[in-house]
Amino acid sequence: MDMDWGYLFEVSLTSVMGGGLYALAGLAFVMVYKATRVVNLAIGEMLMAGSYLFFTFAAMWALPLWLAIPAAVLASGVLGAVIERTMIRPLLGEPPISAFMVTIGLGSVLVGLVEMIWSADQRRLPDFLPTQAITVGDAFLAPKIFWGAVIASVFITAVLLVFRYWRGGVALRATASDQAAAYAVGINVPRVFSLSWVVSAMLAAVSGIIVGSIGGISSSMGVFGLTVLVVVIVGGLDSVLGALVAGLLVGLVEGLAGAYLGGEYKLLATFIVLVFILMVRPYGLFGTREIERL
Amino acid sequence: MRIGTLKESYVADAALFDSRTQHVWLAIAAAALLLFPFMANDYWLYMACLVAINIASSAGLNILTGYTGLVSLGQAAFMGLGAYTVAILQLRWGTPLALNLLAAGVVAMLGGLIVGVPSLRVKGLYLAIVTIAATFIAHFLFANFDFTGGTSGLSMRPARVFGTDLDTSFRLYWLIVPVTVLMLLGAANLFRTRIGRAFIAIRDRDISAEVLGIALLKYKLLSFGLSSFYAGVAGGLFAYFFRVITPESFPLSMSIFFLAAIIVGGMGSTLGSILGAAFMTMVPELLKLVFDLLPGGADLTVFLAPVRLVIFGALIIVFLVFEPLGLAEMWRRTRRFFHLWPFKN
Amino acid sequence: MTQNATDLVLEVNNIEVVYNKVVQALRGLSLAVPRGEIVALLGSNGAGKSTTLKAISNLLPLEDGLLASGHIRFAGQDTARLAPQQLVRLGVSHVMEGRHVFEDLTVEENLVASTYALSGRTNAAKPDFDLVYEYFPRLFERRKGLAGYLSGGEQQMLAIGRALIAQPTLMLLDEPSLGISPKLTEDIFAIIARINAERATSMLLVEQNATVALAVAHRGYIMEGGKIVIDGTAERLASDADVREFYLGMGGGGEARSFKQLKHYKRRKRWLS
Amino acid sequence: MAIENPLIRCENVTVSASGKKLVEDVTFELGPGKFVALIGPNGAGKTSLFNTISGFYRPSQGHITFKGQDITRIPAPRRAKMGLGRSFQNIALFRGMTVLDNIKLGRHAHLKTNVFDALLYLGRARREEAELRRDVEERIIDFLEIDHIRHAPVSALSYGLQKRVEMARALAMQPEILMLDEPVAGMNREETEDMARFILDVRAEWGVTVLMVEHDMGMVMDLSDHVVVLNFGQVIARGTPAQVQADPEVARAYLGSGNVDELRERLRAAARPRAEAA
Amino acid sequence: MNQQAMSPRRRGLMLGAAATGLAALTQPLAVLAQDASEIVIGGSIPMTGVFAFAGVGINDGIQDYVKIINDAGGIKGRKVKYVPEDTAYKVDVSVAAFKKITSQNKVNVYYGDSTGFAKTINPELERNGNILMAGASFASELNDPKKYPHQFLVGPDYTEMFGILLKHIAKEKPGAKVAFVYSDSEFGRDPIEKSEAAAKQLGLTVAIKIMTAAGSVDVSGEVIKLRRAAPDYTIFHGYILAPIPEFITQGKQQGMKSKWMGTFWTMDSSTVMKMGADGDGFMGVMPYRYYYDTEAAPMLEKIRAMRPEYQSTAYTQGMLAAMLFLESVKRCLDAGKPLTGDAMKAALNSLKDFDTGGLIGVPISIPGNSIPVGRVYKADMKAQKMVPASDWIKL
Repeated sequence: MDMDWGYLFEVSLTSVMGGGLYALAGLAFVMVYKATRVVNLAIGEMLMAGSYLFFTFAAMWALPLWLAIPAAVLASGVLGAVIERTMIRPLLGEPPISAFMVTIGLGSVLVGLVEMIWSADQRRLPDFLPTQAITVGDAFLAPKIFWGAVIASVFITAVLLVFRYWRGGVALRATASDQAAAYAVGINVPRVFSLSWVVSAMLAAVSGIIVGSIGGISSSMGVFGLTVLVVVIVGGLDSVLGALVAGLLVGLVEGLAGAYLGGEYKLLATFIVLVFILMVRPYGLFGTREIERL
Repeated sequence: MRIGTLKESYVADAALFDSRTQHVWLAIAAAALLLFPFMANDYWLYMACLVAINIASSAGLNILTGYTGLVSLGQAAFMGLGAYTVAILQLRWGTPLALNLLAAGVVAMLGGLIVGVPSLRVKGLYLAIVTIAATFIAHFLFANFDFTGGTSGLSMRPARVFGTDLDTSFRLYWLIVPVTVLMLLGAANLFRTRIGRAFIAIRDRDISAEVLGIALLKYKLLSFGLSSFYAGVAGGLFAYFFRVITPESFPLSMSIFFLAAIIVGGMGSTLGSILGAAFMTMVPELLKLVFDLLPGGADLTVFLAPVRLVIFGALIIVFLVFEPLGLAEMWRRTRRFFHLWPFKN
Repeated sequence: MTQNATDLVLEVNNIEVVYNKVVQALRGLSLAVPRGEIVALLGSNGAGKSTTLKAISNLLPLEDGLLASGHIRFAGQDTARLAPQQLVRLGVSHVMEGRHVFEDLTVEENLVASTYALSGRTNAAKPDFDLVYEYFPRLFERRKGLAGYLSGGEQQMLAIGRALIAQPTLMLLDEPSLGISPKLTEDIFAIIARINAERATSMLLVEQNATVALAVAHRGYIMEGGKIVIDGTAERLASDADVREFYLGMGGGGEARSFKQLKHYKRRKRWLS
Repeated sequence: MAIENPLIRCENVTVSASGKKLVEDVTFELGPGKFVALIGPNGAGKTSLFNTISGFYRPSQGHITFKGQDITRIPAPRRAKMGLGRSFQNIALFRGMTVLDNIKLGRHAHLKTNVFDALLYLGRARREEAELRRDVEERIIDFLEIDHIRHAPVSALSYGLQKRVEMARALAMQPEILMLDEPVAGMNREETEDMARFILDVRAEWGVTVLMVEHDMGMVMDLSDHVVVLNFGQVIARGTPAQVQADPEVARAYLGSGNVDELRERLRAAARPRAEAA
Repeated sequence: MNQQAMSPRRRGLMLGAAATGLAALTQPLAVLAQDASEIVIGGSIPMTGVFAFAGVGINDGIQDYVKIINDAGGIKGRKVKYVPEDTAYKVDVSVAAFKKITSQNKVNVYYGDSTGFAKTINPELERNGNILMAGASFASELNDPKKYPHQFLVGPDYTEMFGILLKHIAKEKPGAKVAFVYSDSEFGRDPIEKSEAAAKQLGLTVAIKIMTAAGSVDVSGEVIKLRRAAPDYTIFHGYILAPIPEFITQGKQQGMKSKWMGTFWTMDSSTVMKMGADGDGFMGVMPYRYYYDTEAAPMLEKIRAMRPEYQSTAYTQGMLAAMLFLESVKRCLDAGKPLTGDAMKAALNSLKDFDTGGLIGVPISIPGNSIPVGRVYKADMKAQKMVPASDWIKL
């Protein structure tokens, strides 16, 4: 078979760009995991909640975009705080499996609430991304994908910078590194836990708004979270770098599988990559190995 | 924790049901199970069969997740393996029911072993995600092979036992409930022996267990195998029960359902599997009843599905936060209370 | 050495600590730290020294421990209801056993993290990184490097430096010599002595190396089985033969009769068949 | 001091983890029927050595032999079956089980029930369980005087009792060598005395060889025949309790080196000038 | 027996208690048993869940038609009773609803909500023998009177829908290149294989078939594929809305000239209007008339009189189902036949050039299990309406 290099390039470009969204959502996930060791299976549903909040502000209340987006992100932050306070905090000190299963319940609750408030119908978000087609050489790049990737990278960079230079970021990383020591140097660790959930929910909301503006929103868009899970596992649950690299990688794998094998192979391909990587590196590409003790 | 029972041998002390009262209750329960089909209408029989199938599968998941501590979100996939095995055997070769069910268990078990292989290297939550992967890979296989009937799945003839077609809930009841009862008995027995103890040891601290002589990989695989065997048989019953199976019959949400059932019922408890699966299966029906009783119920119907989702999730959360030992523990507490009430003994 | 209540930075009064609701680690321990002094807390492993420090800094709940009874007063204030970070902000800094530096953070970020100890403190000076670097010039050289890559001795310096940022009134030091070569141990203890002398920081020092601990301390306590068994000035303890016996189990002391002479008493009963 | 037929022998064993040597070039032997104590300050590598012998760590160098057989590459579960029984420093009982089940678990490697037996609970499983129950009840539970708590969940027991249950479990392993990791740590005097008596009785009645890590020096010196002292992962002394007690190297490891008064002068001198300047 | 009796005592207890309780529950319900002369329409209706948008309409449609009939005195004096249960579009819940409704009523006709349900319940229907069923599914598989003797489809099956579209294409642009874009689901894959053959027969080329993961949101990779195939027509199937608008938008941005088409469940006016400006000109097959259709149609006028606001095509579907149900019942009663499944199905198949009151634009006949008729409509975004783009096409 003749290799159509142009096609390969075009598909790869698009899928890597699309992977940027996985990276952003993966970052939201890692944020919580690093600080609180909670595997948030409801990450997809938190994305969904963010996009519905945006839908409410922008489409139902007709707020201008510059107001609707921050409002949705802030409201999501509040949601994150509420979740942390009511469901995660009570399980402090319980085995991590408990919190993991609580997030399964959380996912269901969020979907139920969305359907109650906004119904299960599919909806479209107001278009706010530029629609001018982007071309790179001969390759077309869907403007939404391009701008989505741009926004994702801006946010990823911003988050990384903030957590490098802001004192709260240092506190968060310190807590992630050594919880007992964080207490001992005077960091209010429970507040850091809250903070991590708030930031994570806000990042999830940003990704949700972009994802929703690309493909519309519905109560089943939490499925996106499954791919995010694959991303963070492949990258290593506690690694920010891992989430970024794996986000792009999984995006690429998915795109190539879809292009050369067919749509039904997309999820399959990512899961096979996941299983393969875990067999070789049980803690993901960049994850920290947990040391076992007797 | 019973008061005033005297045991005369270790065997008696190790029996599952040891006191006279227990035997009386047992007889009543057996009678109830036997009489139920003659009293209930088709709807309740249908629900009873569904509950029994879900109990069988939950009991399997409880072995793996509740007792051995390996969280699995792949139970639906293993049920699917069992269901497809039964359907294919029946449609292609017309093999008898008992053989089909056994094969369903074995095929699912093999699937479970494959998923279990990474369990020595891949730990805890990483492993849980691998089981999600299994669900999707199984779905892909079901949907893309000719002999599985692709996306439209397979339609079966009713099971045939001694010349009778098991084509009504009433008749299926006499297949499904006894099989479930036997499986529960097996599960209860398991935890009276070294195998069950080894599972619990792995759950509580797997590294120390190894030093005590428990080969981790072997027992983790055994647990995966047993759990998926249960799922496979339950899936086989499912196939005979619905007689139409499609790839979409076994979604991830079904695996989540079983996980929720054992959380709500009680992890690491056979009673928990029973209570949890029964309760979670009945919740939607109970909710409908409640909605019907509410004033203006008809207008609220649009909220039924979301409310169901919210309640489903909330049950998981509430039980984990407030009653991590589940309904089984609540039941034990009640029993203790009544056992001493109104007098001691 | 005169002691009246106001001179005591820390008073620990008859405390009992239980882990996991069953393991009793401390059984009625009492001790006191006079203002500006270094007090050494010595004892064999498992005697409860680290537990004592965690009880004081309220870090017990992290390990499922509980202060079951007794009182701890810091600067006259009962600390039972304070969260760990509140206690740090009041001026109690705990340098934990095993150093516990933030390995994924740079040296400087470790110090930045510690500035949280100054939050909400009204009379606090600005965080003084230079002070830390002056005590530990090696940390300055490596301030941009990840703490995880420091040597054991450097990590110990960082742990102490991090506590210094908090401008503590009382420092709790848990085994600063653990896993560190004798030469480096002496250097670190010299700095501990300097900090105490220059900044009048009171210290409660848990140490297994009795020699170096008693050399730097003003007073000392020796504990066994969750309570204090001997106390006195450092000089007196250093010359006390009991201390040595204590560590090496030389026997002959009061209650230590031989286990082999304990009475055997065994019940026999009939068995079910 | 080579022993003719050592029950266990560690030969130049070195254990490393993440680039650090936990145990370095340790050689020691343990004759049948002996009582050997392994001591040393915190972090000296005692528990690491224990873990290496029971198969949890694999040595990077050296060999371990048990009854003349090289077990360096044999996985932990098989070592348990061969007769290495142990207790753990931090109680490693299974909190979700009763005392009885915990003890029964110790026998795991010696039982033969397979899955099918287990599911049916007829024949072999039933017989084996009854036999095990009898043995555990009549020999171990009775011996350690814990019959009153046999149906209690271990999480409800006091620390001293939990330690005793752990010892019972180690005994249920039918060990030839009983490895006890800090059997009396955190116990009060009375509990310590009880435990010491049990250890002595076990040795006397069952003829088991004992290897013990313990910090209670009184107990170590009183009970053991032979003491091995570790520091920084290396053996710094060995011999009878009396020899070890008299060894200046041991004293240095425990108490630190040098003269306290000299050291104090040096430390104060280091602090003084700056203090005055400040 | 002993073995069994020894079995989980607790379980027995539970179920025993439940059994007594439940038996008590069933009693009052049994008392509600209907008056023998009633005609009962049972329904497993997806009033909630992902298919709720259709279920609510279907429910209203059936309800309204039952009201119309009852207001006119019922069928030969017998009142019609409609007993719906919500299913959330889940097969096991649907079956439970069926069991519940049939054990509490003597059901004559039944509305089912999904292909899965239709297939699952089929043996039960045959065993029962007294129920005629139709539903929301247009699966080609169900269009087989031998396998599904007591069921029918309230319109063309999915393959027939494709057939209608392809016929239209062949007429409009002979030899055109067609692309099929469909979801990886039973619904999506249903007509593809057969329609590919049908396209060939009509002289059309199937340029590309693209299957997308169910629920996928990012389709940019697929759009690239589609653009390279450069089809004249792209038919979407197996979706409600997403990701169709995204396909169209990105396709247009990349300069595609294809016409875009959909099948029944995409074609409700309100759904198409959600596509926004890029959806202008979107076409698709529709077996019914739209609510706002102006051609003469007495039923549409009745509907508009009862419900002044827009009613979805799902509503029409529900109403038509009820109409055909009751017409079959009426014909049986007229002929003095018992209301068995066979008799009602035969009565249904006896419909020749039956006038649906304008719900379908032409008189219909139901020779088998489906109504193979439809029309191509086109979105006019300015008017916010679907307008006819072809005549009624019969297969």
